[in-house]
Amino acid sequence: MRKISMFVVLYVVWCLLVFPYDRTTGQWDTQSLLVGLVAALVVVVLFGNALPDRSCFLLAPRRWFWALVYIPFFAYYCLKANLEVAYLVLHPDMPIRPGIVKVRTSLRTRVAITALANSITLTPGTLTVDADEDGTLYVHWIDVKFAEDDEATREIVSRFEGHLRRIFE
Amino acid sequence: MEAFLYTALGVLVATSYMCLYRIGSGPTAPDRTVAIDILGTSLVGFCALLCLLTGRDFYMNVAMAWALLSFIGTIALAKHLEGMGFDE
Amino acid sequence: MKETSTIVKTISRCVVGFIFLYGLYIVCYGHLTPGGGFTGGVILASAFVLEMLAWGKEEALKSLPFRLAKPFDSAGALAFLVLGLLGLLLGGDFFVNVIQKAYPGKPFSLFNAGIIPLCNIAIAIKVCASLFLVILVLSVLRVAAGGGTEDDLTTQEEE
Amino acid sequence: MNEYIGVAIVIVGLAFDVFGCVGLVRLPDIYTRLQAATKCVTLGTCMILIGIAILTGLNATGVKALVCMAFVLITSPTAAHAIARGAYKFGVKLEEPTVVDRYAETQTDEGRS
Repeated sequence: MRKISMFVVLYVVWCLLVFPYDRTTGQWDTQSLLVGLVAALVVVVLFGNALPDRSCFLLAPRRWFWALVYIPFFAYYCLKANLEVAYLVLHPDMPIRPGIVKVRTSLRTRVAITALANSITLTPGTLTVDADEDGTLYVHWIDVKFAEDDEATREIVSRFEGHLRRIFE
Repeated sequence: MEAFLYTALGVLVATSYMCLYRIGSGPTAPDRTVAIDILGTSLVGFCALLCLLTGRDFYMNVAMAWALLSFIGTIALAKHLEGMGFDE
Repeated sequence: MKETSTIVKTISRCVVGFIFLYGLYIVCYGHLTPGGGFTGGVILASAFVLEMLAWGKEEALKSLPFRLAKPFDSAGALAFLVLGLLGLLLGGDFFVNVIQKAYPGKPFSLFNAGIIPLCNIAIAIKVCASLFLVILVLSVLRVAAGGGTEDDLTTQEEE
Repeated sequence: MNEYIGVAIVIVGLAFDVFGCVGLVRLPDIYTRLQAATKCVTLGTCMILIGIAILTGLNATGVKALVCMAFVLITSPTAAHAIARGAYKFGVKLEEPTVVDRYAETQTDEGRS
């Protein structure tokens, strides 16, 4: 099941790379579609064992829906982060109070923790320094507001946690 | 349109020079690693703009290959900074 | 406890297949776009290098074992030579594009370039396997502190 | 119409690129530099690629730009995280007005055990 979902995803990526549909003549390039089948098969045979833990989620439409909901939410925070960095860089005094805080998350699977860490890295003022598998994240914060674990957790993690749980767990 | 694209390429060259300044004068080795990573990412944008300027879509292939190899190089440098060997 | 972090491991698992697929794309379209055997082979090898970086040597040797990599290294060169000799036997000169002469098709499509894509694939196999072996041998030599040889590599793999 | 939207997005991306690199030069500390540069340059490059996808329309180039954007968006934070961890293990300390450093505790614990 995992390998089948990997095959489907790889084949879609191949089709995106090759773009076999010719818009001027309206014909499909069958040769590249055939070669794509062979190529995706080769990758699945070679890297079939090297998969994320639970890639079955790729076939569930409900998770795709929540992922689509997550994109504008994430884009908003990403833009906000960039504007804050622009303000910080152009400010003559550069008001920073850096520090590394420890936050806890209730997400369990590796893929979810990874997605959370990457989201934290791209959002305002925070950068993941290390992540343990039991859900402890060490976050470098450019402007520390709360040094305690619980408050920092509420400030940094909780806005992504619900979404990511719906997507990945 | 062409003037705009040349200006955009000039801006990206200026950012690359900022990265080169950091590579040259970074006090420690991690500073230089950061600058190399950022240089790779911004050159992806450079290749993409070249694709638009010349109208040939193979520059997109160059950009993708650059992104892949820059990622692998950064991971390797970071592992070296951590004091680990290549194969641990 | 020295180990790569969870994030790097997971992202490498997600990305390594796509890197390999991209290498295959570069190889297969080498006669239509820039790229070709050598470039694609380097990208294919870099997929294994990323696996080695993130998960260690054992994991990389699981997807491309040492006893497979050595024959692939030779088989790529041999296939390239056989393609050249095929032209010598059937067409009269070294590297004559016999397939394209026999079945001329529409230009600028994938299958109608004769032996050129096959040459690209042969070069890619050769480059990928030998680059993988070079990096593997370098890392083993560093661990063995100058005393490592090829026997050392094979014993490590048997363990 | 599409042309104006695409050009505007490319201009915003270029501005973010410039901000990120100014941050790379101006900020005092490796971690803050990493934050500014990673965020701004990642988003800037992604916006340039989106703008190119809008300008060229739905053909091979545009779709490839979107695939490239997804790849940059996935790998760039990972590279930043790897560098940050490597720099901490390398021994780079945080800049002086540091408020709290909870990561140092784990390092000493590991050293003892």
